[in-house]
Amino acid sequence: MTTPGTAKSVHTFTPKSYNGASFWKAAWRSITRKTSRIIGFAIIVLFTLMAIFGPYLYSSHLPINTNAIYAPISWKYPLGTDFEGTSNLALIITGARYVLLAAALGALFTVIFGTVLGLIAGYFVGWSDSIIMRITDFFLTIPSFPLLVVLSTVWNFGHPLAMGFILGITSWGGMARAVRSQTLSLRERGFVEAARGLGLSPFHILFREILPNVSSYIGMNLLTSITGCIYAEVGLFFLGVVPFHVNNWGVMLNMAVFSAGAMSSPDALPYLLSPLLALLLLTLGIVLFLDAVDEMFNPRLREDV
Amino acid sequence: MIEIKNLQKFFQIKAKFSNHKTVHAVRNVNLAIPSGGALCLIGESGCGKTTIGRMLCGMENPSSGSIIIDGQDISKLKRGARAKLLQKVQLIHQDPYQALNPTHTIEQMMKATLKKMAKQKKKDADWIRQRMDELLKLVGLDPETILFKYPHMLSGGQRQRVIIARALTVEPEMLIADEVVSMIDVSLRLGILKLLRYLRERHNISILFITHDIASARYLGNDTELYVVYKGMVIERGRTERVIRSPQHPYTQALLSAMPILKGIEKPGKDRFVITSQFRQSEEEPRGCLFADRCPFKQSICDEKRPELVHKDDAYHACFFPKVRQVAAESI
Amino acid sequence: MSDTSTVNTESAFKDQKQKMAISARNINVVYATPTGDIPAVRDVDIDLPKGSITGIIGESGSGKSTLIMAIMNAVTKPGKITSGSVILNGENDILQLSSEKQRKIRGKEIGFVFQAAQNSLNPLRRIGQQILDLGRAHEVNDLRELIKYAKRLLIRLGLDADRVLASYQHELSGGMRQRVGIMFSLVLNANIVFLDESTTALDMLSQASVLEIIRELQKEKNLTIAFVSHDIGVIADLSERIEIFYAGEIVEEGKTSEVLASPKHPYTKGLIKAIPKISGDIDAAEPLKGSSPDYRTFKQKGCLFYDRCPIRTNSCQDSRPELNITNRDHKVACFRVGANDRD
Amino acid sequence: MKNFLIRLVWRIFSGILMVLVIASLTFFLIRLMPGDPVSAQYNQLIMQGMTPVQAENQVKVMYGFIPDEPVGEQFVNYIWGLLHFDFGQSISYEGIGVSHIILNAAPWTLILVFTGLIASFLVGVLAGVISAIKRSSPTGTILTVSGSLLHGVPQFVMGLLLAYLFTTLWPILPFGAPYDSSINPGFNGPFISSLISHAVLPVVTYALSSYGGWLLTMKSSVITVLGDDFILASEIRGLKSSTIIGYIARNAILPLFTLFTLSIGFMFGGSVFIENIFDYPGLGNLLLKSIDTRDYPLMSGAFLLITIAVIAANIITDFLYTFVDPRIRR
Repeated sequence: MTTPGTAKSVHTFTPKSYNGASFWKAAWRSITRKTSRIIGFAIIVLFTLMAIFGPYLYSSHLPINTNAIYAPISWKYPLGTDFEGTSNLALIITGARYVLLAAALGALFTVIFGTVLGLIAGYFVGWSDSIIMRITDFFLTIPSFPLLVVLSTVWNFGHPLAMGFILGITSWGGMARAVRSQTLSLRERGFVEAARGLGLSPFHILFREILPNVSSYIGMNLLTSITGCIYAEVGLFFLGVVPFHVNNWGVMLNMAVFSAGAMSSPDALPYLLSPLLALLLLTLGIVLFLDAVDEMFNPRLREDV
Repeated sequence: MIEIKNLQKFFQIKAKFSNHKTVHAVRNVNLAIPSGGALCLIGESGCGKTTIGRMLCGMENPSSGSIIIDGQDISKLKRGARAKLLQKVQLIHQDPYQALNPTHTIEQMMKATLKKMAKQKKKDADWIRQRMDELLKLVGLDPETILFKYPHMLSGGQRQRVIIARALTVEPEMLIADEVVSMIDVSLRLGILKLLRYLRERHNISILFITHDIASARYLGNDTELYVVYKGMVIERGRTERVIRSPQHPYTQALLSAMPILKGIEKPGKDRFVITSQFRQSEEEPRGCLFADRCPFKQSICDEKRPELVHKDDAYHACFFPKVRQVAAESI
Repeated sequence: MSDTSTVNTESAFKDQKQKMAISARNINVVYATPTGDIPAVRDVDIDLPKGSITGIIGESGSGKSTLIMAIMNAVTKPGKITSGSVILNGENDILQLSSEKQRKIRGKEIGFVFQAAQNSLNPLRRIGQQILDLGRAHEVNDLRELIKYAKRLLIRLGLDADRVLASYQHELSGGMRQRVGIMFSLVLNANIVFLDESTTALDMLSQASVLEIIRELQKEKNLTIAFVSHDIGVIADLSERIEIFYAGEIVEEGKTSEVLASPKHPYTKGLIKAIPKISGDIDAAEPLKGSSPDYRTFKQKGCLFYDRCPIRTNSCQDSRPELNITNRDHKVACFRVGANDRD
Repeated sequence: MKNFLIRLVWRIFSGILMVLVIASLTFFLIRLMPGDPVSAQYNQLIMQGMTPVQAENQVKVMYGFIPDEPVGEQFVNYIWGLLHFDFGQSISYEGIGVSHIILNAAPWTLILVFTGLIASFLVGVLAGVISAIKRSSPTGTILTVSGSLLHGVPQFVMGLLLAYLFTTLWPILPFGAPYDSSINPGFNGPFISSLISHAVLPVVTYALSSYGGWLLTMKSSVITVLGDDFILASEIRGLKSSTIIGYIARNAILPLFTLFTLSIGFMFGGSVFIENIFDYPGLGNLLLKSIDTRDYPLMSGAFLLITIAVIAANIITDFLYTFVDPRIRR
């Protein structure tokens, strides 16, 4: 990408047509611009790898070691052990898959529901707008977590997809409203009207003209709703309202606080803190990586780099 | 090429529970623009000139009256045919900063419509690139230094030229220029006006020029028509130079007198007068002449009856007591 | 500058000081940006004679608004005033005063009228309340009299005074907001008024009536007015003296009719030829070449008008032309003009 | 003023409508249960040797409706009951009306939520103003970073950490239960002091986990208002700096109202965790217990009351906003 405005370019200059490739190159450049963003990106990559390869690193039934109950942090047990002597680190790594997969799916559902409904409500103003907005207001007034707790009695959360779907269903309201208001303002902007005047199809206008202008908001929202979904599902497991099919961080927390009484005995601290640590580290990663996303999607920022 | 017959447009302002207020934005306007011709709509903001422009390019539907393009009344056509016909009329927006998608490069913008045109004309990618370069050069831009840029990297003038080039991709027969120079630097405005004039004379594209600045309307060529609009009604019309040099309607005269005088280059017209009363969006519809409440030459009849647009030698005016007054500034 | 002229200007300078409401000397304002400091206003000397209207014309981005902000010592971050002095009524230099003393001068001695488009009033308080705030800030003891005076001004400006005082800013049209702005600048009897692009956003008729009111008030109260605009028509119509601004510098100044009748600087000539006018032959008009100055042009060493100048020579690129007198008080900053035309 | 009242009536009406919609949703939700529990309970009683009539009354008492009645009829008298503020009978608390139970629990939740809300509001707004004014200095950046990080931490993580810190490591604060069971409740000194000391941890948890939101919004809104034209205009007119700060404060507070409505739902949502961790008998805790014991009337009652509180709070903040911003009041 030559720097703009260099009139005196020496070689015969064939204008580089804009293709996807340079988007990723520019995106990578905006990530590496600040060290804080690199750390954030590294944390996210670490957790994704943990989710994908975690279960393969350990045997399906983690080794129990009765004489190492609540062992202090050591090289053998980097995060100490739980009430059965299994290494907390192993529990964290194997438990990551369910949590992250469900959160990713949940965030995906939220973004897809929110964006599509927001775009439609914002662009095709009229009855479709009022209906969608009534539904959004409905979901927004209900406090989402109590709703989840109530739904937990009906829905079985065995598979991450089921958990993701429910998380998505209950949290797309805010997103839909924000995307709708942005679409409404973009709709009045000249370039949308010009596109209509030039006879471009509504599909082109919605997804080629309006969507790119909203994509930086969507990108950031995708990340924030991942953290939101993680906390919701870990919270559900922590409260114990959802049957424990597979081990994950929420289950660890629940066991630590309610059954293993970690709140009262100081030496059970590592068992309690390791899931909390994992959660906080992931939040830190996402928060740091967030402002890189804004720059990636906004050409105005990207070009001046 | 395009003709309007007593076009009407009124808006219902619905307050939730109180009464409805109807605002007459456009009051039976008639106009005809030959191909390659230019017609200027002059008036203050809120007088309905932009609404007329938006109705002509199909952005808004008239309340009554008909719009005839190439002999066909667009309201009687089916959606597809109507859209095809309306593509011959392209609107150029006032604000060049809003009219280009900030996330697309100039190349992407041009290709969006050219791909569609290429499909219709069964042409290949080379035709698209060749047509793109040709159009950008036509509007005075160098494709090499501009194609890969984003809109925020161009100046106001360059952006307005890109917008015109994009409008030309669908081979329109008419451009509606709605206040296209008001956001451009004063020293560069003439560049855009000369471009519009060039498109008229070389490419037979007719122009509907909407503005509040009479001076810029003169630079579209010598054979242009001038329509003065006040509160949605055409109150004077004729060839541009004639309306400027010998205006008949008091409102046109007030507009011309309000133009600032360039000391040292121009001297004020001898009958120049300034009206200080404020433009008030009157609650109820005035019975008589619309300009009555601000007209310094008003007489009693003006409050009772509303004058219609009448023909007098080669110009039209809507006033009971038309009197030519030398109000426009003359060069020293 | 030939040396004979400096002798007589010394004595002229002394009595001239009394006649000047504001005389600002080598004002420099710099905008700090990540890619280095950009000089927005460079070595500007400007005098506002008492009881006269001075027009400052310049295109968008030329730094004209920054200049009057600098005179008011109100340049906002990232801009900062790096040098200069502003002598008010021949006495103290505003820029060196303590912030409390400066606050007292603003509003009381110097009124400021903002662009019509800007919201220069607090959207959450009624106009009347904001006049009282202004009165309390300047220790006006009889606030009732202040409101009465404000009402008289509003009626003079053609507004329904009681309704305006009771309404909020969003309930006023652009034209009304502009007249309220003028009232605010005069209500404390300031005798120097700065108007920044005050008629740009107005319609033709309300612009004409606002200009008419400014003329009347100026004569009646013998105000010193500085009017900033990019619209040369408004400036030419209203002001007796004109300062032509380009890329942060004054390139030409003098009596308006004289400067417009026989412009010396190539930019002024080009500007007058390029403006759409109601009179004159339309084929003779030519737009200015090139594009208006941006942050890159400010960094050039030589004359900043170089890349758009029809009569440029390569010597114009070596150094920056100084503003010097061609005849009586008509000054121009160009190597190829009048006495010091080099080639 | 006329359409102001009309808007008020319209909002209350749509609020009630919303509650009824949610009520009917929870009603049908129970019907979706895998294996309708009502008839399961009925059959179980029959097996225990009760006559159908006895079993029917027993089930009616437990579930507040007769199992084999047509669903429509059940629905109608459920809604009719609701309108009379009768939420039916609880199952786990033999024979006590649901509305009675939830009304006892509601005050605890309201106290905690609103003190937490006000605490986080004050701390957040103050920190937001400071970090806006000193945004280039280190204090500004520390406040902002702490705000955004804390904002990311969920309530139950915050609750666990605080509970662990202040009860296990430095046991200076009591843990669990709203007050010392040894003291008899009444309007006397020790009871109130123990009430307060027990409430410190939950309120701090609420405050810390949401003050970040206030901080960031207040900071950005103060910065936008500082950049506004009328602030520069006031300075150029020579207004006193105290007046200008008053202008900034009033204009900067507006966007906080929208955040206020959003955070109410968030706070009530959090009550489920915090009351559970600190063992407070509020609505959230009640909701959880009712789910463990499959006490559906109590569950839908608790959930409904939480939603009513959220809707009521939204309506109130909506109208506070019209007093603050004249542009809406037209």
